[in-house]
Amino acid sequence: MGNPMRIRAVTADGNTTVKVLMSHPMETGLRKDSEGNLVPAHHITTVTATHNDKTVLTAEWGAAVSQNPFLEFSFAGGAPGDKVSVHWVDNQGDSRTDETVLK
Amino acid sequence: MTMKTLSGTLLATALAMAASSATGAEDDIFAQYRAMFGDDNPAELTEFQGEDLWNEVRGPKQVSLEQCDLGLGAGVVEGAYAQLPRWFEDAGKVMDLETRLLYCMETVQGMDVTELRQHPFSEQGQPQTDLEALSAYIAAQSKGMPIAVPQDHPAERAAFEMGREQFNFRAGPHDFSCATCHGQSGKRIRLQSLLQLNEPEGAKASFSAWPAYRIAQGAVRTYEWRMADCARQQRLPGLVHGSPAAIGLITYLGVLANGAEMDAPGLKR
Amino acid sequence: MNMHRRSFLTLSASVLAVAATATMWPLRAMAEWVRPKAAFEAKGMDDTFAAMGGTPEASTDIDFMTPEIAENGAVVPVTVTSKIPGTTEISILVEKNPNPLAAIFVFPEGTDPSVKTRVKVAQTCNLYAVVRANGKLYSATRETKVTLGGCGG
Amino acid sequence: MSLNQTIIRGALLGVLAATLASCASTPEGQTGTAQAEAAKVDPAAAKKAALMSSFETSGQAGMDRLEQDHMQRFCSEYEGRPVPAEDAKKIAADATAGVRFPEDGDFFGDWHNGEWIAKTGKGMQSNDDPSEPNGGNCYACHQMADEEIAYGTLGPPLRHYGKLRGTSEAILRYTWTRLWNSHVYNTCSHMPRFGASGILTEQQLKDVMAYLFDPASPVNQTLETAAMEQAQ
Repeated sequence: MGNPMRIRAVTADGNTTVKVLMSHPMETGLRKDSEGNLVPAHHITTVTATHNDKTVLTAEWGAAVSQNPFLEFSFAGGAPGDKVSVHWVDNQGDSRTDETVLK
Repeated sequence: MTMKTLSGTLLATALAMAASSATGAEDDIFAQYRAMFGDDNPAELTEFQGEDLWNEVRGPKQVSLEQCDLGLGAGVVEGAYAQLPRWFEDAGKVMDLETRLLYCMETVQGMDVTELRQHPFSEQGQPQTDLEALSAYIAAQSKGMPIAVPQDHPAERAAFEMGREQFNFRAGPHDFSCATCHGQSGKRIRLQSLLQLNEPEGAKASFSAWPAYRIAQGAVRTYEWRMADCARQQRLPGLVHGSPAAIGLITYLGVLANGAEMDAPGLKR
Repeated sequence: MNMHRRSFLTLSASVLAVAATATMWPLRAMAEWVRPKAAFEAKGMDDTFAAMGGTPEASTDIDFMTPEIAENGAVVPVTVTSKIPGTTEISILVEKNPNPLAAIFVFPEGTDPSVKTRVKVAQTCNLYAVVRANGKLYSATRETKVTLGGCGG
Repeated sequence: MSLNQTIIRGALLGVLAATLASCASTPEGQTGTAQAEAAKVDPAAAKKAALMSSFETSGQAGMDRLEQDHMQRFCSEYEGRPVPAEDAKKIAADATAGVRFPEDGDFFGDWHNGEWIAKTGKGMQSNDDPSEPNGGNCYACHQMADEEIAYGTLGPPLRHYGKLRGTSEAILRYTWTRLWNSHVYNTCSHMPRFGASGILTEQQLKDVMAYLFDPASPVNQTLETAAMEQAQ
């Protein structure tokens, strides 16, 4: 189970902007540690964002997304009390879901 | 948890750009790069960890750090970082945040911090140390507050003086001191703009931004780390965490920075 | 995990509408999500484009923002907004990375075809924003310089 | 330690005998109450003790690196201030006496190696491998070849260095001396004493000289020329 994400969602003029910071090493598999051993690839592969039960974004990622990834997108709608949830899965089978409630 | 609005973000970006031109860095070719980050700083993830650690009941004495006095009374974190380093009567010395946190983990929680004191900073790719996470959280609780590093106690003034001397101390095979790179304004090393740290403007920009998320390392680094890594690049032996020279330098920079608003954790190359 | 599965099915249903025009593309090929593995593993721009279904046509209707010069290639902010009607996907490619394809974003109905993220850029090179709209590929290109910022030690 | 440093250190003993004597008698690494005791006895000793307790040997960076020679001590004191003429003269004289020119009289090595030295910032840091050659990190402070845009501005620009100055014996000796020990010309210069302090070997200094003077070196080309030649 990964570390918690930071999700901010702000609704203005009928549109909701979502910003997500995820805690993940995003190792490419090409980096060597201090002993000179290759650090195995470890990166998020799929991200899904939902607004209440509707999918509002899906992303497929390689290892070239930066460490501790940042993602910003926006969708139509959003009302106070609505849930915005973000879920990721990585190549080592780890996953994480966090959510925020619109104000 | 505070929810920042998008207009707040835009304002912050505009302010960051204004600030960079105010410091005479209009020609700073990284201004556009930095502005694109807005205020979305991965350091926030570390702040969260630090907040949990601060509140968590830990150690042989099974208490949280809410019993820890960071200078403004037990458990007071708001504004504490902006007034450190300072003299602590109970410890009988001048301490910066990191030294104080280790002291509290040891005395309040009864934890063995020998290992953490030896290795206060995380290795590349490894999770942040407790000290880094706590520092990020505590520093963030001074956001927007004026830096007010005290010079009341004689030991605080002595620390400032030691820091000032250390700043100019040329040694090692390359004859470097802090002043070699940070004694003039408007200079850069490679493409990196250098702050003049022996006068208020540069010291303010530096002190207010640390701890900071270091992009190169994908991790939050503390002000003690900044001092130690400069010492490494000066070709000096290892700067001991919490040592008189380290606390001295931080006191020196903090006092010069007095009056500036804290804005840490920052975002650095 | 239930929520996860449900959202994937919703997505699959929404993209099925355009499946007929892009049978080569795995995302549209099945009722269940399939990661376009070959595109992520491809080396060089030509092979990557081939794995994505063809060479995109240059378009001025893509707002693509990257810094001209990056202080650190490990984190390069990118912003892409597509003004091409019917945009369903935006991909970000970094020409000289070991595998150019960095990320694909899929936009269901109701989500703005716009995304902001941060990618690794191994060396000075072109970055591509590739948009899929109505089964066709469009692209915008920008160069980002990656330099040594600090003391070099 | 180089011969030059030994000489300077000898001179220092004469000038600052009293201070040094008290420092030398202070055991390294005093802490706590011992420090407080020392403070009562001698503030200089206390200062020294605080300094020594603030550092620890790390990799190749030993505690001996905290021992300042005369120039270091003097220039630390006068940082950001004009240096008294008399002292400046003495530092320059000491520096001049220590300069060693190439034994075979040849100032030039391989500019390709010189380029590597100019661009490499590693060397002599606690985490550097001492078996690897040291870099000179010229680009940290100086503009040199057009093609390298990541240059610093702490030192003067050296673009077209040889092209602008020619290769007279005088300019070669001047440049070699600058690299060897910049304090010959500029007391309390911030530039490392690459020769005098043994940062670069004689061969490496020759390579840097070639990088600065060789007409084929990128330092002496304009970017258009370089691009045209590459195309041919």
